[in-house]
Amino acid sequence: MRVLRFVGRRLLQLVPVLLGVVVLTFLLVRVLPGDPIRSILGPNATEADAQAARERFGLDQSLGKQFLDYLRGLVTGDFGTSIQSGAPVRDEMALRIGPTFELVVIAVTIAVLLAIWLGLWSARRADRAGDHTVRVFALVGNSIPEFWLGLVLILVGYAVLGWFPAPSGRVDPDTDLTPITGADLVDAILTANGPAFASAAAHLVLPVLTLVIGVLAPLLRSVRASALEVLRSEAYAAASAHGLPERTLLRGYLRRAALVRLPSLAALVFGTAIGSTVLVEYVFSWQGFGQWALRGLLYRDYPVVQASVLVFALCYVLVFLVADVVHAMLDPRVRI
Amino acid sequence: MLDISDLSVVIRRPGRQVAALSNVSFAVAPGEVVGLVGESGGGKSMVARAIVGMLPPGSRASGRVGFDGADVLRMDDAALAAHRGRGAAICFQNPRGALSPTRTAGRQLIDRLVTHQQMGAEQAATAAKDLFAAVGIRNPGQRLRAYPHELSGGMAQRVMISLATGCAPGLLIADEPTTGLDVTLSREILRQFRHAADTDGRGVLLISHDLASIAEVCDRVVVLYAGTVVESGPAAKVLRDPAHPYTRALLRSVPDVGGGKVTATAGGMPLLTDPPHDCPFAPRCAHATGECRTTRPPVKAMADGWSLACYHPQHDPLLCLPAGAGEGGFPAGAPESASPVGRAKRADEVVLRADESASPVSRAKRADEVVLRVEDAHVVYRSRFGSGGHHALRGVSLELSKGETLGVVGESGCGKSTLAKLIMGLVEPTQGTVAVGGKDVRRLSRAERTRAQMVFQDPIGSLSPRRTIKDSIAEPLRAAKVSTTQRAQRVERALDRMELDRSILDRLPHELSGGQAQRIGIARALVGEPDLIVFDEPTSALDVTVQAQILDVIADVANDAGHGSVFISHDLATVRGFADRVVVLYLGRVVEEGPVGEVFDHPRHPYTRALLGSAPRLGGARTADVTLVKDLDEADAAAGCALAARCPFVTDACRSQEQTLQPYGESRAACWRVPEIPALIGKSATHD
Amino acid sequence: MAEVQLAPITVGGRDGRFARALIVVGTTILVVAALAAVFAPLLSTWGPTEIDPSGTLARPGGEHLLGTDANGMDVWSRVLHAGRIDLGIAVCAVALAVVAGTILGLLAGYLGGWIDDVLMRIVDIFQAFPTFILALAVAALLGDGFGNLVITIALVNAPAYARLVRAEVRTLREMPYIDAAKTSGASTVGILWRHLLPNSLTPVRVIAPLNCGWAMLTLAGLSFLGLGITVPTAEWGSMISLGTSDVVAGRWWTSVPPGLALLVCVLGFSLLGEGLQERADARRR
Amino acid sequence: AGSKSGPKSGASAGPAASTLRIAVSSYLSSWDQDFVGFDLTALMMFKNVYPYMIDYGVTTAGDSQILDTQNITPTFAESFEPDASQQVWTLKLRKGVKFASGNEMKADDVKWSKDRAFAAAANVAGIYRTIGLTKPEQVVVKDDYTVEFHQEFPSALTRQIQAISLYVFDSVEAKKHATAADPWAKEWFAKNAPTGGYFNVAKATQGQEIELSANTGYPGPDPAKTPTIRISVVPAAANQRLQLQAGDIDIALGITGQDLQDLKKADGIKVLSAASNDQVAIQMSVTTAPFDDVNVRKALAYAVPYEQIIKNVYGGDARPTKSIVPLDMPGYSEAGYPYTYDLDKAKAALAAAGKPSVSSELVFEAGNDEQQKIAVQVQSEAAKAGITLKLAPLDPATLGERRTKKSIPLQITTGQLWVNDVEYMLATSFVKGAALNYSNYTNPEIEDIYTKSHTTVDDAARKQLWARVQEILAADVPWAIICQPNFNLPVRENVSGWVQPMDGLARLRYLSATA
Ligand SMILES: Nc1ncnc2c1ncn2[C@@H]1O[C@H](COP(=O)(O)OP(=O)(O)OP(=O)(O)O)[C@@H](O)[C@H]1O
Ligand SMILES: Nc1ncnc2c1ncn2[C@@H]1O[C@H](COP(=O)(O)OP(=O)(O)OP(=O)(O)O)[C@@H](O)[C@H]1O
Ligand SMILES: [Mg+2]
Ligand SMILES: [Mg+2]
Repeated sequence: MRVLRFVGRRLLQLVPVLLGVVVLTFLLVRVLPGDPIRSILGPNATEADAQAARERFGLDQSLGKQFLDYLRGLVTGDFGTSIQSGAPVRDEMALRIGPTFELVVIAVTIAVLLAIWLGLWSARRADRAGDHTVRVFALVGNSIPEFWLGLVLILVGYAVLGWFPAPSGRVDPDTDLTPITGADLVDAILTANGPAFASAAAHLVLPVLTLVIGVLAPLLRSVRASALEVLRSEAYAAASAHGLPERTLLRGYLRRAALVRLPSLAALVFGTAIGSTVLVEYVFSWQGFGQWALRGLLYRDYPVVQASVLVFALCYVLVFLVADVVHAMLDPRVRI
Repeated sequence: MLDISDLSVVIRRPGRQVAALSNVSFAVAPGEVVGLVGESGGGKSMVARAIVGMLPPGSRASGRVGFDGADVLRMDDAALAAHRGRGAAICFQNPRGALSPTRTAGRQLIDRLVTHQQMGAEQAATAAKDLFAAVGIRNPGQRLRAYPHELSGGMAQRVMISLATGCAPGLLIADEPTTGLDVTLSREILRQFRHAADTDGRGVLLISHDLASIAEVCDRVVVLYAGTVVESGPAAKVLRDPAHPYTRALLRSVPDVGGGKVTATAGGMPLLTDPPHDCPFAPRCAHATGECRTTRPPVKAMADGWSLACYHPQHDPLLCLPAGAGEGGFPAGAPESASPVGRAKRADEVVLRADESASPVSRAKRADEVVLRVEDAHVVYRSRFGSGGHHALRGVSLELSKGETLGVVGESGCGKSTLAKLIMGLVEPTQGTVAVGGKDVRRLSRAERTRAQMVFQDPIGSLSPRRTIKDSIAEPLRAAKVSTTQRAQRVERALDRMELDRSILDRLPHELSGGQAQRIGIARALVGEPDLIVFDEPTSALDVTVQAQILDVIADVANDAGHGSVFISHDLATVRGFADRVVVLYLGRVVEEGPVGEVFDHPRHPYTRALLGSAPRLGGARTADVTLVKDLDEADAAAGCALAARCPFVTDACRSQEQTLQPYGESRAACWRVPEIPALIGKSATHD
Repeated sequence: MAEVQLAPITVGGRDGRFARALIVVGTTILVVAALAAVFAPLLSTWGPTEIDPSGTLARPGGEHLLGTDANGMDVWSRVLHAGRIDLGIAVCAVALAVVAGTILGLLAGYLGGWIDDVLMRIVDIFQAFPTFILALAVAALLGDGFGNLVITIALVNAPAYARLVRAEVRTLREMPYIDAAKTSGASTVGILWRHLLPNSLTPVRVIAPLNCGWAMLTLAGLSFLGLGITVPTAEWGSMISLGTSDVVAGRWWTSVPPGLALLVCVLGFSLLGEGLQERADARRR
Repeated sequence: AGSKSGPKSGASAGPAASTLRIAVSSYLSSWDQDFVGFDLTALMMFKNVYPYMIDYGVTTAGDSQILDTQNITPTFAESFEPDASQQVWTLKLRKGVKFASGNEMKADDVKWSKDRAFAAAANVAGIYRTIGLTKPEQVVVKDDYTVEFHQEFPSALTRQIQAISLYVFDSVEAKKHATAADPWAKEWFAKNAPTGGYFNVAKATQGQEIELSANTGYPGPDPAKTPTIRISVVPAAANQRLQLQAGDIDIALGITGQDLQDLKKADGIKVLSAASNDQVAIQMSVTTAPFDDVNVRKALAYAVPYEQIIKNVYGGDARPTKSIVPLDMPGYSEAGYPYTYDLDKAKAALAAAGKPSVSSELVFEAGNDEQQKIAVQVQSEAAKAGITLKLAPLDPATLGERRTKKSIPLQITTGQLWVNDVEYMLATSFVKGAALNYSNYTNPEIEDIYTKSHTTVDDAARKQLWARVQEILAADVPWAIICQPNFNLPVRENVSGWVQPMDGLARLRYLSATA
């Protein structure tokens, strides 16, 4: 119940933030130089043609009217029509969010699990060679630009070793996967399509690896530091002074206590990972949300930019909300 | 059972080395309670750690920690695992910190039961409930599911004890189990240990910095100083007729509710890098001779297992012990030593000199100059979300004149600090008024604010970590727009008064000891020559001997006729020394008020009686004529008398009627049953 | 008397020797990189944007230590000169973010109430905004170039500092020394400037180096998307992206050297940050 | 090699492969050719999935086959001929042409499609203006298989313009999705193609892959040779290259520059090469300082390192050109562009302009590697002549806006003329108000010649006019013309039948591969 109240309160707090994002984006795209209409008209179009096109997209209205229309649309779940493709933004977005979300969720989940495992391992061997090695490797991974790392992984994993499928698309089209959510693994499960699942998984390996390598270090550092803090805490000393066995210590006294700070960091990492998918998507021909948003921005496809920023922001704040709830579940001291 | 002989521990870290223990020897037998006392850093915890084989990294230990025939220092991992918990189990110093924050108290206890008593899960759960009940936790079933942060300090300490006893150890080690607890509670907790020794036949090692508080329960006492055992022997002997000058100094530093005189011993405990080759106490010792400074006195065994390491054992009786101690009850009439005139300082042990200007005459109350007037003040701490809040003060009225010192006492959480903040204008009264120097504190200008100054409980924490000492002291002058040169002069004058070296001016707070930092805090309060100084538990974070030194300084400052003082403490004894009047707070209300001698010697309110009764008294039994039931945090104060939930004399009238202060003799108390209470006490005594 | 060497029971640190090593190695890397950037003109014979008329993609060796890139420019010289831009932008951006974030955080944390609410919601808005959209917006509104990338990256990072400082201030303002300052008649500005600011910067000092490394990666990412520094100015990210397909063709020298330079500098910042963090953690314990 | 099954390299001859794989750099933005934006990928797809009534023929140039823009023949149409006045053109449809839906193509489909184009007031409507088609009423249905186009004036360009504009949608199918609010079924078109061209869209996975299958309902000449073509989106050129080398794709449409030179040497891959009419130029705005001074324009023309660009940017795979009129265009004259890389002359020209140094921004398309490299080379040399250039890559929206505002002093343009004729060139690029006249160039004599050319049909007379045009342009230098890069396409060795499209839009129907 308390959790629900907390979530409710936080959701209320999100309203001004999202509204701010909406207003800011709306103004920003319109302040930016660049004409959204010209690129759909062809070179021979006259000013009258341009005006007609503007009318079609309601861009001839006053800013206030445009904004109200946009808001009214948002309330009914209508994000407008893409200027570039003429399709409803909602439909396009639905196809794009799934894959990117799947990629990031899988990558961050793996990174978090790996960080927990390695972090605890490392902390229990603090200041020994293994600990140092793990940390330095994580730092090196964290220092490589993702797009470069992705390319190197493709070169090695696809071109040289031939272990992974060609970096084009997210699933082999021959598997006839019916898109439902857009997240290929999920769709494959929903439609009980075994080959599609295998193919989607194979396509996921390298991009996930790229992201995991990129974000592991901060998570690892956090887990290790917290674990060390716990290991050196009086509470842990008390437990081991009372002769509790190793397994009990690890499970009951170290693990959960060491993870309390992880959720908010994981949320932050999730946020940056979503941001950096735009690069990874490019390298792996992923055609996800980031590429879609970037293209929308480059062509000043107002509805697309507005929708994508809003969704980015929504993801971001929701992930933080989830992190706070998880934090509260992990740490009984947190009052929510 | 436990037999430590010649244990030395040196901790080596790059760049520093600490000789934490040097040739420590003592033993604990089953069923025996041994007290290990000494000041902070004396090595008490180190002994405890050595017993469970958990010395800090980088330690080198020599000697022997014999436990049931085996040597803990030489145990292999398997033997250690069996020894820890089952052999010896520690109750840690800071119970909140020593309980794992993310596991319920019950799970933690069950873990121990399962490990050491080979219980199954269900059996452990019932056993856990019983154990909780055994240490005095009410509603154990519910508390088993509580997380440590949901427990009060006293409750956490009880849980800690249950965890240690849950291991069913041969030896129970309690590291400072009562530090930070209320007097009423400490007594109760200490009884738990005596109980463990008496009923279960466990050996108990009770560690404390405070001799007085453990005096009552120990069979034998070991006194540690700078990692060496200076004196050990039967509790009665060591506490009543200590022979080692350090033990004596320690005992004299403890304020006593009976009005026993506090005598400060100059200096602080040295931090040894190597095992000492001389007497470590020699630099502070009044009786030290050349011999003490060159060779380390050997441990001399005396009668009844009494032994001490001193070339010059003292045998004259401790001056500060009040005459009536030991017979029970309070001495009639204020002892002579409580009056300022009687507080003569012994030249050999006293560092602080009184300010020349302070004379007894100037302490006379000048009613015409009221510096502080609090009228019916209420403070409610609003919670950020939701409704309600914490009603920390509920209608407090005070008045203070120039030259007067007002003592404020009460348990932890009763609103003492809130009162201090209220006076300083740091919290807004939700109702009522506070006037300093005749002006509402909320309407004071920056310069006028400095007319009231405060000395804080946390001496180091109240100094800005990144500003030099000079800066900190000068802060009030800066607000009062004093010129730079004048500022420097006045800062130095204040510093001189605190007997501190000028070299300290350019240091940062973390480079100071607690005692030094508190002197700086007092200097800061004094520098602007304020009309009012509020001391909020200025000594409770300090070591015993340092506490005595600071109390001396404060007594001196309070004597000053230039300003009024409010002295806040949870410990009645510290107030007795220099307050003119005393106010007893309970749950945000004044329950008793009156001249200091009157309140202490003829307490009227049941709460005051209970408080005085549970205060630790050296060398004598306490007069527990009133015992409160339940912990403070379990008491609710909805309507009626605040104490109703805990008062043994409660009636329905108490529960329904708000109590107001009524004059009884020279003092006033908020209890309608005051006249009947002596009789009621007699009745309950006969029932026992 | 036998001396017993005890195995540490609680996990032992050798008192941050590794932390010190991290700090030393990190600092050394950064100092060397900074020196290389500063003295780049002395260390290279070609200008960073000078085109070798004899052709493009020359192999390393001979006149060009690391060969030439697809534009016929000397890779060695460009790698060195790029340090000026990359390190410069990263450090300036983080400095700006620290200043802006700290001011916001101080005000929000100390003043509390609705000011706090409003400021933090603004911070939320900026934090929730995707990086590259902010970058493009700033570039499009202010023009591209060094200063604007600094502003962009600062804008992306400032919210984190604002939060950090705010959280710190909210604990610090409950400290007794703040009460002490108030009772000593200090003004609000005095408390913010003299007491809260110096003390709230402790975590910032630890995070800032890590953040510098991250800023360099962001800059590289922006360049890869074509939103960073305009060609032909030497900048590691754009050099890498110009040379990505060369790697596939076996012409490693166009993108591996800038990639390594970037990696090493980011690693330098990471090592320094990790070391500082470890030291701070050790202090906290 | 990739782990996936797919056409593998190896066998040099064998049965025809049923599937051909092509990599492109981006997914098409929409299937709607009228109302919204389209990119190169989209235009290429349109060419292959929508029935175009007439199209270019094929001719041989050297050892490659190219589209012959001079020879426009009916494909889905039976015939497309003018009446004597050259003002009314009659389109006769082939009978039995089937759309993907199975509906037969009728005159009503043509009418509906053209009405839709007029309604969109965008691309086709814009082009139709040049041949005097401005209103839907000018398209008249005569019977089920006959449609007439009534132009406002006769034009020599009609065939050329119609070749790129006369596509037909399956109106029966499309109208099912029309609503009162959306009479032209715009929303449906965005995601669905009412196709009936050489290929139909078998499956389209948004953003990733399009599978085309040959349209068996096409009764005309040259039907598609390969039953299935898969077009996958691979944005990174390096990836396309790796996949081509691994045999996971047969044709890579997004590879440029040095990669092409490398692939010429790679095993199992051939690079098809053909001369193109792609022009690379720097347009100088004659109305914006400092390029409003002809001497400054000359200075830049002398400062451009032509040879070096051909070498460094195109790996030598480009033809230097000596006129603003493209090579291979009827009327091309060597005397049309007398400027060569000569820094001394550049400085002299600047001096003649009375300015020792000038500065300007040089605009090019962001993300276009080739243009970026050219800009870098030009910047470096121009600096030596005293012309300081600030490189300004612009995203499509900003570029579009600034081009409409005509506010770009200097920009790199690449592209080809869809109609291989100087009149068309003048119309689009050098007369007042022309859409591609980013130089804001006007010259009264050129305007005269342009007007005269409408009615000049005699070849020799036209040639004469064109010679004069080139003289004028040589003197005014509105453009620094850099070169005409060759068209290069890396394909697997088993791919055959490629016809080099002079408009840059691949005609997939000619392609086949041996398995
Ligand atoms: N982990 C450690 N590393 C280095 N020195 C230590 C460590 N723990 C304790 N010491 C030192 O050993 C000495 C004895 O410390 P110990 O904790 O036993 O004192 P104590 O008597 O328990 O004091 P307190 O009353 O403050 O708990 C002190 O000088 C302390 O500085
Ligand atoms: N800022 C605050 N917000 C809410 N409640 C508070 C706040 N400060 C104090 N309280 C509550 O008010 C009550 C009185 O607190 P106060 O600090 O005045 O007690 P105290 O007598 O000084 O106790 P101690 O001896 O522990 O210092 C306590 O119950 C405390 O929990
Ligand atoms: Mg201790
Ligand atoms: Mg307090």
